[in-house]
Amino acid sequence: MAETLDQAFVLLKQWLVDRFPADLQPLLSAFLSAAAIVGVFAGLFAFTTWLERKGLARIQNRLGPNRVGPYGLFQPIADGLKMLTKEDIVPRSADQLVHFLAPIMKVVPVLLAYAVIPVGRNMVATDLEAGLLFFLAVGSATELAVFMAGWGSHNKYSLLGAMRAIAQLISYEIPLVFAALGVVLVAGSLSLPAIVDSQAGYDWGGLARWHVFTPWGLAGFGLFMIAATAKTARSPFDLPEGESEIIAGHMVEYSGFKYALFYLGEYLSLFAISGVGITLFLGGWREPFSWLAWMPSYVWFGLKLLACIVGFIWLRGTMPRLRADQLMNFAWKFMFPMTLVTVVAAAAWHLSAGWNFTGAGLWRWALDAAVILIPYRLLGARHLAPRTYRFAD
Amino acid sequence: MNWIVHQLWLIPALPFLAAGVLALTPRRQRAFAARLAISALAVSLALSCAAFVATLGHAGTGTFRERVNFTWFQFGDQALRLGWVLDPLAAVMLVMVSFVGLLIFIYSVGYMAHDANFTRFFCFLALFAGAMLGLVIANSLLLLFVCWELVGLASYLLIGFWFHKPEAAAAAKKAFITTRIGDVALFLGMLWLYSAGGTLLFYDAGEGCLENAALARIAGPSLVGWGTLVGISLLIFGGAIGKSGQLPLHVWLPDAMEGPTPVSALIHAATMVAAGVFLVARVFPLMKPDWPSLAGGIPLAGTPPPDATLAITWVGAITAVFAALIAVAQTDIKRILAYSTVSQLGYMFLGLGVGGVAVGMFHLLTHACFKALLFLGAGSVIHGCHDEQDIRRMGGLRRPMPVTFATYAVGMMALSGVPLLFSGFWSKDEILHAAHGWAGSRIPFYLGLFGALLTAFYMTRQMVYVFFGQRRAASTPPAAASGIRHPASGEPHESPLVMTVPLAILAVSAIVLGFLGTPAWPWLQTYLGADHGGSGGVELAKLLTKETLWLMAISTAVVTAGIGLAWRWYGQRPITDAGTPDPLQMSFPAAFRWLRQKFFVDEFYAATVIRAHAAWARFSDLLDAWLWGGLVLAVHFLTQGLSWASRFFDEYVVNLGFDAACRRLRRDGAFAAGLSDGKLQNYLRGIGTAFACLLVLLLWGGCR
Amino acid sequence: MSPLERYLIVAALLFGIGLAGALTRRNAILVLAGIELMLTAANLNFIAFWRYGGHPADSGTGIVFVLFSIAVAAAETAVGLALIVTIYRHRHSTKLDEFDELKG
Amino acid sequence: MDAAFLIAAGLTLAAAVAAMSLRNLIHCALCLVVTFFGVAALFLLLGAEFVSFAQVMVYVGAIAILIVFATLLTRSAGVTGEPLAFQPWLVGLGIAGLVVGAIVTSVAGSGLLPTESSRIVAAAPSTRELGEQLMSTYVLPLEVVGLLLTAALIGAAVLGLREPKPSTPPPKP
Amino acid sequence: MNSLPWLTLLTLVPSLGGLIVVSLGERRAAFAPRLGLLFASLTLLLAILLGTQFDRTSGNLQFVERHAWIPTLAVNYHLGVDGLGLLMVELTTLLVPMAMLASARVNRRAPLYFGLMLFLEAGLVGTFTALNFFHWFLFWELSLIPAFFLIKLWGGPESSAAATQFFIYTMVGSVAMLLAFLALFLAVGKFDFLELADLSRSGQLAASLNLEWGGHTVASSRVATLIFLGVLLGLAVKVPLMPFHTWLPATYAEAPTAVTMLLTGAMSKMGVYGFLRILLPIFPAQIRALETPLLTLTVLTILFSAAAAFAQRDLKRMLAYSSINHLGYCLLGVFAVARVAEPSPRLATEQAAALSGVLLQMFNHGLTAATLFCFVGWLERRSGGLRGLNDFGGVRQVAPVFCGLMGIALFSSLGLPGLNGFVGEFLIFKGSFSPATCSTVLSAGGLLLTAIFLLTLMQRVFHGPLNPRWTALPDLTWRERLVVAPAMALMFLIGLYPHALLSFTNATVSQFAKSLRAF
Repeated sequence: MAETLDQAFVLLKQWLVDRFPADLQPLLSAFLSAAAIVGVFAGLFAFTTWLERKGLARIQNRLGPNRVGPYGLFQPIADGLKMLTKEDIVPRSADQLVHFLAPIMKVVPVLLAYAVIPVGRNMVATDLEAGLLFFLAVGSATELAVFMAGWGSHNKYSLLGAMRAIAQLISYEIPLVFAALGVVLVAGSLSLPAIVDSQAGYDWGGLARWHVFTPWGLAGFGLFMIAATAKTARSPFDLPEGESEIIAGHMVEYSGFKYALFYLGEYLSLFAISGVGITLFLGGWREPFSWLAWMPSYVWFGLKLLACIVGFIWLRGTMPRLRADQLMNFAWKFMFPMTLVTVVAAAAWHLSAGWNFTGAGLWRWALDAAVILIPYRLLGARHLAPRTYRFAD
Repeated sequence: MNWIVHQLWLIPALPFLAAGVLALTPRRQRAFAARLAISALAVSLALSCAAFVATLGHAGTGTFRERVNFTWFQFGDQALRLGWVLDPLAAVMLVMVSFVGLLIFIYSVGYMAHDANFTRFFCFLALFAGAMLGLVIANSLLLLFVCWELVGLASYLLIGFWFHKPEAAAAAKKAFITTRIGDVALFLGMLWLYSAGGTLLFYDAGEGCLENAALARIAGPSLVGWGTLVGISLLIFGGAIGKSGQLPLHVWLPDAMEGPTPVSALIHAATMVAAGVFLVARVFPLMKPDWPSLAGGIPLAGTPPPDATLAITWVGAITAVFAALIAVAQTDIKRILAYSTVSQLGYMFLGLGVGGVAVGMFHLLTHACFKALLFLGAGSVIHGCHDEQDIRRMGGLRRPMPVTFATYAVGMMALSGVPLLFSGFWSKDEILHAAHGWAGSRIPFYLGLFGALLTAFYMTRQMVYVFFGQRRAASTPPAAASGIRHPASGEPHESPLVMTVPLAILAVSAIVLGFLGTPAWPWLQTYLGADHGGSGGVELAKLLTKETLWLMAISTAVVTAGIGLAWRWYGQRPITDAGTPDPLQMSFPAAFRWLRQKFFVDEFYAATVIRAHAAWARFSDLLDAWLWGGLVLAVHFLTQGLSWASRFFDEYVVNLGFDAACRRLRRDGAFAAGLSDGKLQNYLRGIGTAFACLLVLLLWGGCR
Repeated sequence: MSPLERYLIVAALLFGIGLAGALTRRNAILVLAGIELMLTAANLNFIAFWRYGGHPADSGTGIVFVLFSIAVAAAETAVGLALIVTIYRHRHSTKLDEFDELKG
Repeated sequence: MDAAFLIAAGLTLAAAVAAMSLRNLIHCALCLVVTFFGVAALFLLLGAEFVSFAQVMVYVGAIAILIVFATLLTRSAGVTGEPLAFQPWLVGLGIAGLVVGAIVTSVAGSGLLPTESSRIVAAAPSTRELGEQLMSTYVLPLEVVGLLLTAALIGAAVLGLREPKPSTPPPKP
Repeated sequence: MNSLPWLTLLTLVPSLGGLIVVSLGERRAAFAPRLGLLFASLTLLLAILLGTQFDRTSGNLQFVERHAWIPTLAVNYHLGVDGLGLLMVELTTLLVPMAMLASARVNRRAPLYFGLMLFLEAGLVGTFTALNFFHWFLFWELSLIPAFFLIKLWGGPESSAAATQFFIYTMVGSVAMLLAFLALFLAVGKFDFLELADLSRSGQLAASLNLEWGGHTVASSRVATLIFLGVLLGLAVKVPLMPFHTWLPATYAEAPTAVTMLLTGAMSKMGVYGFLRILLPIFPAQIRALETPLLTLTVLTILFSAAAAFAQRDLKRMLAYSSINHLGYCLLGVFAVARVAEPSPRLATEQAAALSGVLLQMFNHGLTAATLFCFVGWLERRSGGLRGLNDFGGVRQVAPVFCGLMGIALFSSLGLPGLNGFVGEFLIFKGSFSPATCSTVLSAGGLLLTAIFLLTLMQRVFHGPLNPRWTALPDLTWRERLVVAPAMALMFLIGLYPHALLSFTNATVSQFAKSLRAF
């Protein structure tokens, strides 16, 4: 029963596909997956906008949306309608084509990225062997979209925002990749389903063998999530769109549906990167304890995703924005070396897997923690010392 | 096996333990220190007596010899074994050392009563006693060597006990280094023995190095092997020379008198210096191997080739006379005794060389008693005279110090060999008897006689100076810088009981001990395993053989002559003033100068050996500073020079030609340079064209 | 036309386009871009030969070579562009034909 | 298959032509991106999945962005009246044509290339095998490339540093 | 790898500790000594644990860690210890905390100082555990750098020159050794000591050293000799052997006391260790061929250094020469061992004795010399920088405990039975006597010379009338007594019960001797 429930969607899709002639079947299968992804995540997007507004309101001691529907639940629908009906304004001096293509360029790669994320047992659109690489490659197209938007709008703020954004995205892409590298090293594969499989099994009587439960995994997860926050330009790394400085950055000249597309793209990439983070460190769709195995895999994935989203919202509500030089220093002087260290720590963990003497587990833990904590202490002591102020000269 | 054999290790271990405890004892625990040391040695004495008794039953029936061997450590897959042995030789030494030692310990309580480092003193004494006892029971040359070095250390520490006196510090160093010269020889001998014989154990069920199997293995039936044996023996004897102050290395012993008097008595008269004699006695099978049994029936030369006893005899005889001569002219009460000790040790070696173990050991035992007695007496005198050591400033002490006088007189007569009653007579006579019968030469015998004459002479001289005549104290007593604090009284006084009682006991034993080895009842000789052909009972007839009587008569005459001569010169005309020159000096000024200056041996060494060593050191240092350091510098300069030359060559030879070529090249180059106009894309075009041309050429040029 | 030839010709054309750009454009950045195109064309050749022409024994050589090539291209672009930017700071121009200090 | 190839190749070539010929440098850069995507697609068609993704990541994610940045930093995006081409541009074009002609003729005329019938389908190595090869057979080149990249990183950073101003005394507060 | 990587940990702990201590910075400099000591003690603890886990019955290498590292260059990460390595590791880890305690009053840049100490320890431990030339050499050089800076920055007035001399000397030696090993690698393609030794034993090494030079074939034995000389130079400078020793007195005298303790206690052992680990197993034939000059140099080393020590007026220089002298005995043992070729059981005993003696002597000398330098350092501190032979006198009156304990160390140094020095020297001499009689007899003279200058030292410094300048010289404090207490205890322990130490090396020695004879 539980198994059927777990595989409900897989079976459903199989059943549907089997109705059609064999020639069409691959195409149809892909189409169905894509449709499911678009449908589910667009819905999630709508829900998340509501959740975010509600959550922020709670944090800021306000009420948030409360007029449309119960608890303002229909607010996203109202917003969507408003967006669609708004006038689509294109500045005269803008580069028309580029300006038009930018939002598309933003959304399409993000949707592509979902193709490799396993959202449940046997629930991945395509299992690419180099899936993680695919995800990262596709993710790098975002930068291009940002640039196109910024440059195409022919607006000073747009361009400034775009440049800031690109600098940030490139800088944080490296820690992101390196944080993921540790997992790849341990799992021995770039395929995301394989990475999920590498976290199968239980330790200490029922605790899942997720990577986050190791010293390097914990550090890697933290670093990955920080880098993800920066990659998706969310607070406290939301400099590219800092309202008080450069209005909305590269999106300043957009309105209506195009703006909505950007908005959609941002949230979708947030989900996607959270999904990858979950897959890499939190065991993907796997349950945390052996006695919870009865719940369907996609539910676990959804729960984790939701937890991540809530985390992001919480973060946004509590953290002030960074300064540009702090952002860069943080990326290059802390994140980058630390992610390198996690790779080393992961390697140490991997190499010490064969230990089998008494107390090996503890030793392994101590060693790995030492490999991480000592550089952390050193980096922290040097670079995060009391801040120095530099003035324009 | 007897229980005592197994527990024999306790005898040295107890004093060692006491020394260890005392090393950690605070300085003010004086009573505890004395009690601990004395009781430890007392128990050792009791055990020694038990051991002695254990050996007695077998006397005469063959040698009693029990040993316990154990593994000290392993190196590689080999084991190094040590052990201890109980035989008559060890047993009498044990009793002697612990007995004399105990008395001297007790005596020291009085003598050192006022010293600040009292505790330390007993610590060192106990260390010495332990090491000496360990030396005696050692069944391995290595263990013997270990203890040998440790007694050396104790001697060093005790000579330098008043280390604030520069002379004491220097004397301590001199003692250690001089004996170490001998020790190096002993060390090498030990190594040689080890590699030739494969073991250092003396007795090991037939496999020990003193037993015939090993000796045969070393010697082999050849003269080379015999040479090896003699070489080893001589090296070991070298160690004995150093420790026992024999001729070339005797210089340290008189200087060692800088130590406290009980130390002189114990270490530098009775026990440690005799360790050399004991060593030779212990390895006597090596020193005088049984030639026929080693030759293994192979007909070699009929008479055995010379062995190490030859050297021992001569060294002993010459030292005996040499040191006695020096003693004649000395004025320091302890130095006279020190030279006397050297001389008497020479007698012992002479005895060993000509007569074997028993003869030498007999004299060793008697000498230990009466020389300890003399030293302690001298200590009592010094004590009573407030640290005065110059005999010229004493005199007339027999009245204020009657006990000391009486006991000292016993000791003096024993040493001089006054006939019949005193032990020295019997033991010295035994030596002379053996020397007389020695096949090698008659000269050692005559030397021995001359030495006996001198001994009697200088001892009488000393007695007269110290106890007879009148007091000749200097107006100002010498500064009491030695750390000893006496109650301030100007007049000499008798020493306390704790000092005089040991004197008395020693005096008794100095007399009694002689009767253990008279020709009439050679108990000791039999006990030690010498073949005297006697039955073991008292045979007065032996005393009355013609030869014995004759020899006794000669030695009596000699002794009488010595005493008489000295009395004539010193006793009849009382010396009244400390500044009066010695009568002997007035008669033979040149000879006396030589004797007073100890034949200038120290000066000779200072001018040769010590200076050579200093020069060698200086040379080494300079070699470092100039030759090797200079070589480094030279390499440095060489490198610099080479680089300079290379630069010169480059600049003026190579470059000159190149310059010409370059000028031409530059002219040509200017034209070529015109072709490159700096426009990047022109170059690119060139490359592209060239590539296309090349391709065309390759495709159609027939380059298959 | 075999598949391999098709790819080779596409690569040749790509190379030619890159070359043409590098030869004709004045802007240094575009010249660099042309060079990138040429490199990419070469990479395409490698992959094509790996796919169709290769020896089965060394299954990864072509790919590995391309990976290295990509890395080298990245390094080259980074340094090249940095140079261009530096030159621009001094000369306020990116026209290649204006840089001819090195002429003989 | 054929259609896919034609689309990809056409897109690539067309975008390449555009990239090399457009006036606006930003447009050129964007077209370059399309070209790179096209090549990546060709790689995919050839079964080199890993290389394809790497191509996208490096060329699109890094190189194209760098080019765009450089364009903006050197202010060469603006369209000016100056001639775009290096004169005489026809010569350059001619040489390029010559090279292409030579290559194409040689490719088309070569008998050495494996034909379709004799083609060998190379067993595509998995990513893991690729990694293992990189770490064993090609470890030395890998190290060298790492070194090269480090050197390029440092070099580019040094070049990009603001040059120190000629020493002027610091302003007095 | 199925157990804890002890040896990696042993090098890792001090290196990490060094990093941490260095990063303390000036503001928290006060923690540096304590933290440094903590890490050094941790290492010592590890080393002791290592000793308890060590299988004494086996002469094989233990705790072996072996991973391929750079297969192209035949470089493996290969660690392991036998009795020899273990002994050295224990010695090093013992001396470092002692040296740290002895240098508690460093007031300039303490974090750097203690960090460098820890790095030095890591380098030393690494050298003593490495079995592949590549990282062995890495550690070998790595230990040089902290030592250089320690001498230069915290040393006496001439320390800069001394440090440079030290560095250049050892560097020249190292370069020679590196070249030699590269030549070896080119010939046989191996860097691993064990594999090289195997090749050497089977004769393949000699066979593959043929060299074509301009049409001439150079005999392989010549090439081998050349290579051997290169390695020898590197090791001889470190030990040092006679003509390469002039760096040592200056360096020891100028270095801060604690560093001198480590230099003499542990670093000089690297040379002898190299002789045992590299030269003897790989080049026995060459040693045998050059036996006479080598032994001559050794004897000269012993005699000259002992004599030169007597000529010194600076206590540290005196002890430095005494150090050379003592290591000369080690070399005597090593060369004597090499001379034994035929498998006679009698000579097997000699070999075992000499090898055991060399190992023991290494340990003993490290212990004793370090302790002595420690004492001299304390004396220097008490006298405000004076350490001339004639600057003192009668010190024993005011500082009896000091003199007593230092006296024990001095007597240990001159080889008094009952203390540790004797056993080692006895075994060396015992083992060398048969194979190299003449050299041994001459070297025995060194025993005498040693006694002379050490006793002179005692006479001038401890004894005689008290120099009025030092009436207020403080005696040893309890802290200082505790510092030397373990060393003192070990001196007595080894002197009385050498089995405690030899039991670790016996199996190694047997196996080593056997393999050498099998050559």
